[in-house]
Amino acid sequence: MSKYFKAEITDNISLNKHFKILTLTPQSDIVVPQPGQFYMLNSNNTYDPLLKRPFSIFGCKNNTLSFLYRIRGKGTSCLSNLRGGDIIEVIGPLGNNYPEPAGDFIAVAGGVGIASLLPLLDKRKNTGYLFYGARSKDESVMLSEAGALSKETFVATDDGSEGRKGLITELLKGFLNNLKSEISNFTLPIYACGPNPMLKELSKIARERRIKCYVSLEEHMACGVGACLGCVVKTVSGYRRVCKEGSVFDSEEIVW
Amino acid sequence: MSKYFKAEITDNISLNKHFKILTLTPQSDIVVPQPGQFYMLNSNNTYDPLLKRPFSIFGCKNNTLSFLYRIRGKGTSCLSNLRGGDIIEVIGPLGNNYPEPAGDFIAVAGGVGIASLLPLLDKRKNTGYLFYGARSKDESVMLSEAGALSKETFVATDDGSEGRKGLITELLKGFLNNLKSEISNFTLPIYACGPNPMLKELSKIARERRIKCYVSLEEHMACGVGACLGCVVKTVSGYRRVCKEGSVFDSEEIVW
Amino acid sequence: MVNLSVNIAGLRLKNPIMTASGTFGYGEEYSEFMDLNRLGAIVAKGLSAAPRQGNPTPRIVETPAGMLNAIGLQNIGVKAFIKEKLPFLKKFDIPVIANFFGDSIDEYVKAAVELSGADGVHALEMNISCPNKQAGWIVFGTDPEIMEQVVKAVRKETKLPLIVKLSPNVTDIGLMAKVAEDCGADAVSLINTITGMAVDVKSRRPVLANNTGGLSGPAVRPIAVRMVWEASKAVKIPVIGMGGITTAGDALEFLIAGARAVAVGTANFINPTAVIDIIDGIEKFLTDEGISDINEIIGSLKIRS
Amino acid sequence: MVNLSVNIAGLRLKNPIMTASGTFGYGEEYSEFMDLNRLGAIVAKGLSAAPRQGNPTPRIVETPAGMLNAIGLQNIGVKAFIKEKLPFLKKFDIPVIANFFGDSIDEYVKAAVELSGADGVHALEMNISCPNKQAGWIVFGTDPEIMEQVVKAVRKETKLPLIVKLSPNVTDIGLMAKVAEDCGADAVSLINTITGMAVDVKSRRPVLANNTGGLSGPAVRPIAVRMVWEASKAVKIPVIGMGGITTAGDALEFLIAGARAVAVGTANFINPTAVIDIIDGIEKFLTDEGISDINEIIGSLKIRS
Ligand SMILES: Cc1cc2nc3c(=O)[nH]c(=O)nc-3n(C[C@H](O)[C@H](O)[C@H](O)COP(=O)(O)OP(=O)(O)OC[C@H]3O[C@@H](n4cnc5c(N)ncnc54)[C@H](O)[C@@H]3O)c2cc1C
Ligand SMILES: Cc1cc2nc3c(=O)[nH]c(=O)nc-3n(C[C@H](O)[C@H](O)[C@H](O)COP(=O)(O)OP(=O)(O)OC[C@H]3O[C@@H](n4cnc5c(N)ncnc54)[C@H](O)[C@@H]3O)c2cc1C
Ligand SMILES: Cc1cc2nc3c(=O)[nH]c(=O)nc-3n(C[C@H](O)[C@H](O)[C@H](O)COP(=O)(O)O)c2cc1C
Ligand SMILES: Cc1cc2nc3c(=O)[nH]c(=O)nc-3n(C[C@H](O)[C@H](O)[C@H](O)COP(=O)(O)O)c2cc1C
Ligand code: FES
Ligand code: FES
Repeated sequence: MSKYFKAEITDNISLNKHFKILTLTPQSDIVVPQPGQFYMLNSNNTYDPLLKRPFSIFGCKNNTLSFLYRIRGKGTSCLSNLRGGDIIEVIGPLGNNYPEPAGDFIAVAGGVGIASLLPLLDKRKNTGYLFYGARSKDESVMLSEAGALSKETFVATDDGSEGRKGLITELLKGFLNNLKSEISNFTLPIYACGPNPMLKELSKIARERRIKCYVSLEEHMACGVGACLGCVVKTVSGYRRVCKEGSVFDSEEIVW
Repeated sequence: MSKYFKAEITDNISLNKHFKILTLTPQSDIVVPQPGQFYMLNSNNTYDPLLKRPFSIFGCKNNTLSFLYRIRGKGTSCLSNLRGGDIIEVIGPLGNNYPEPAGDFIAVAGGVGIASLLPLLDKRKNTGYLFYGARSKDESVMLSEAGALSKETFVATDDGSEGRKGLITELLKGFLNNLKSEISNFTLPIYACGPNPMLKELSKIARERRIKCYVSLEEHMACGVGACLGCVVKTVSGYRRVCKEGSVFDSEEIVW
Repeated sequence: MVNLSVNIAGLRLKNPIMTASGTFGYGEEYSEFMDLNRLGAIVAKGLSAAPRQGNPTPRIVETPAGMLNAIGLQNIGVKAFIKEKLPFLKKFDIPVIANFFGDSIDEYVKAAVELSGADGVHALEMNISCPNKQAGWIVFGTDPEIMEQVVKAVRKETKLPLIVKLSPNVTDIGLMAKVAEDCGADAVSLINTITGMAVDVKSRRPVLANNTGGLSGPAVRPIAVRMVWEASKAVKIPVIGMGGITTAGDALEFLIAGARAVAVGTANFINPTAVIDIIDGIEKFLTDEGISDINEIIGSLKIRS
Repeated sequence: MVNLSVNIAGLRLKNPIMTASGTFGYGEEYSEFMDLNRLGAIVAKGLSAAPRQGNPTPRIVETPAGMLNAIGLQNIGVKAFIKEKLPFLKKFDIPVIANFFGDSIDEYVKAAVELSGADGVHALEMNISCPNKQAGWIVFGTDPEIMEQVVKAVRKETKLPLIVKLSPNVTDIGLMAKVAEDCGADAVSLINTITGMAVDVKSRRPVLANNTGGLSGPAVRPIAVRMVWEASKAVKIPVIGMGGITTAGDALEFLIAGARAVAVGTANFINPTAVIDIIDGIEKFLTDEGISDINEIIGSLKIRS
């Protein structure tokens, strides 16, 4: 069940040059989102940009919704110009959600992918091992907040300015290799959101170790509700809509 | 001589539901505008709205430019959303200007046409007879400010909520009929800005009495600099560009 | 009370607002946002006799006030549509128009025949903006002769109201509308998307995996209004207008220019209740203007001379 | 240092950025905003043998990310151009391309001959998006045969480089480009505006006094890029691309798709220094990408298969 509603911007705070958190207050009743779901947001009321943009639910408290976003192109630039009191139109929550972990789990966030995973870490406090990879210290936003919700936190950055230098998937491999054998497979599933190459590598790691791995995918979207067929991903059973059958998929289903 | 420059919004104040005053600070040297000239302003940095919109110079003080505008459609709505600190792009000053009156003069403003005439009243303080017509009290904005700069002020509104009920051109006719004969023709020229039917009526009044009459015309504009030929008006010597040969024309030149 | 109902090709529509094929899924997708019973008609995603998997991604890219799509006509096929999707649509009291296509005349006929036999399909819309594999991949709808063949072939095999959906990628849209009429179409609809391309300058590759795509959205509206006007002057059968309709005002432009009904496409993506807002907006406009029947508006354009 | 210069039809351009006819006046209008010497070439407002007064107003209306214009080809006529405008343009060290048109073959030839005799005109651009009064007002550029007649007639009478400016209102732009090439054109330029219409719903009249107008601006860019790509595949002569170019990135899309030069039109209205910003932006792009010659970019599109 998803809705189309208007919402008033509560605030739009800069974390640094590239990242902001948008908080909004819906002007009508909403459906409570689950971790992994997303919303389509517009950033102004003109025809340019034309389409809404998808953003993962980052927080839902006291009848406000918040989104953590990175300024990339036209749409997110316009979004970053919104100010308290502005009204925008929102569709959501959309898509499926992360299947609830039965016990402890691994969360692998690549950059702004943390936006999608933090609600899961929050819901299952102190049961998630957080692996957070980013380009640099600057780009590992919300690290301490996410870390505080996690059982243990591992960080890697491309330039070594935060945590280990290198790929987060390498850190994860080390961790998995050191795991006691009784923890395995379904008892410690992976939940991941981030750039495609990272997800692809995770799917390999998971397959080799027969670990369940859920990935949240990104595709360009027009409608967000399953109508346009614009956002498909190739799966073992043909093209599937990221906005409808996803964005969370079992990594085994994806034709990488 | 006109320029293309960026300017920072200083403020954007509402006079009432329909009218606002936008003040901006150019970020580079400007050319000082003359009463009757105009600027092309954009209202956001996207392709919608696409074209800049023309606005008469309303004030130029302490290196700021101000514009009095009425919220009409898309462009002016966007303009009304601008806030202090926003940057916009501006072309101007453009067009010709009101020829400077030799002595006393008559200024006839229809509604927001006051924006164009107030700088003239200001420049030639207490030498202008102001005739101000508007739909209602609400719409006769800046009346007291303009009145304070004028020798005498006459007001008419459609609904009689301010000044006389009726057309401002009727008030003007009465005034002219009562004028002592020594004041006439070139000694008391008319300067007018407002809706076309008003200007047409003024041109008749002026012709009958052999008074010089200068009208500032409006046409839809794309470029504002004379390049597109979009904004022409029919004159006795063919089509002329409102943005270049105008916007101020001798009413005798216009084919009404 | 204002009358909004119009007749098209033997169908009575509650109001002249339909959904554009491919932008409203099979109806289900938007049913949680509105009561589908309010629509004038529903036009479903384009169907082929056999299922199609469509193009790789990227399939869509935004352009100024528009978007390019190259979905590649992904669909579940006529049989699955009838079995899996039609039962849902039959629950509503509105005409269901099945949009279909093929890459050969045989494929067109096959799809049309199967759809005509299905209970709950009230009319057919034939998308002729597809390449003909038997004629060097020339798009059916861009060559009057090839178009004639396929429309005639389909017309012979179905008794359902037949709407021919014209391609805008032609020199003379009036001529194409006339060909459709002469071949027995009950209505024409237009415009389908206009072929376009976007280039990624860094990689120097087309953005879309399919190289080119179809332009839709507000950007195309002035072209669409002009073509609807030309087509409605050229034929006596009803014209269904579309292309960039986003507001009630946009829809009215098409109706005034000669469309007896209109379809809303890309706007659904931006506003999932766009069709409802447009219906309400048209009703309000007519009330405000003191017009009691939508049919007074249709084709009422006063040309300037 | 990056090489930006390109050769078109025997002209050497400092850089591939020109102005689009009708959007840059006769050069003077924008000369206070920039040094015209920086331009690749200047294309002046379309000229006819005799002066034309053009259409009544409204002549322009904004549309989503675009505009419709129906100026009606108002111009001072070839003779006045040569006498009053050319002396100003001759002061600059850039090729001056005179755009011209007619409503009969004779008119075209007359304008071409007079312009060819003028010192300071370096090339001719022939606008064939005009109706032919001798052939039932069919637009020259939408019928291959009528187009052939007029291009051949002009070609015979001028030795100046001849650019044929194609109409986008056709089914097959590649074919039209080929016809121009076969008739002896030295280059083709495209796209001219796309015919469109806007309706004022209150008065139920077309917004433009001319009923229809030509659509330009960012809205048309995807269509223009596609057509430039198709045309450049169809001919060996250089293609000059235009339609919605507003940024250096837009210009690069056209160059990559196959245009050897590009023209900036509607963007001038929004940003009077658009051409300069685009030239600078292209130079920066090439520098950043480590490309030393613009010619490496031209036609470098890697089609996806
Ligand atoms: C389900 C889902 C959830 C998302 N959640 C978040 C989030 O919580 N925070 C966040 O910052 N971003 C998130 N994204 C990505 C976000 O949607 C894009 O960054 C945004 O659409 C870019 O818009 P733009 O207009 O600024 O960029 P554009 O100008 O459209 O493009 C700029 C760059 O971004 C890329 N891009 C554009 N759209 C997408 C897209 N949908 N997916 C991937 N790349 C894209 C383009 O290819 C281009 O390289 C999510 C995407 C999806 C599909
Ligand atoms: C030289 C000149 C000086 C002007 N000075 C002022 C001024 O100081 N203050 C002010 O409030 N307005 C002024 N105007 C009018 C102003 O430009 C228009 O109100 C504005 O462009 C409307 O833009 P919009 O996008 O809000 O309206 P649109 O959505 O474009 O149109 C809304 C309505 O405004 C009309 N309109 C649009 N553009 C123009 C235009 N250029 N001229 C006349 N009507 C138009 C339309 O026909 C329509 O009825 C001036 C116009 C000109 C030509
Ligand atoms: C994503 C998408 C998919 C489409 N699929 C189809 C289709 O399957 N069959 C068809 O006839 N038209 C299809 N169209 C064209 C639309 O029905 C419509 O003709 C066009 O988009 C113009 O209307 P609009 O500007 O309101 O979107 C599609 C359009 C879009 C944007
Ligand atoms: C106001 C205006 C006037 C134009 N006049 C001419 C003209 O006289 N001759 C011509 O060949 N093209 C003319 N054009 C077409 C442009 O040269 C150009 O082909 C078209 O606008 C597409 O480019 P753009 O989208 O960058 O504007 C005109 C365009 C506009 C907007
Ligand atoms: S975005 Fe339209 S189907 Fe997913
Ligand atoms: S607005 Fe372009 S010539 Fe006046």
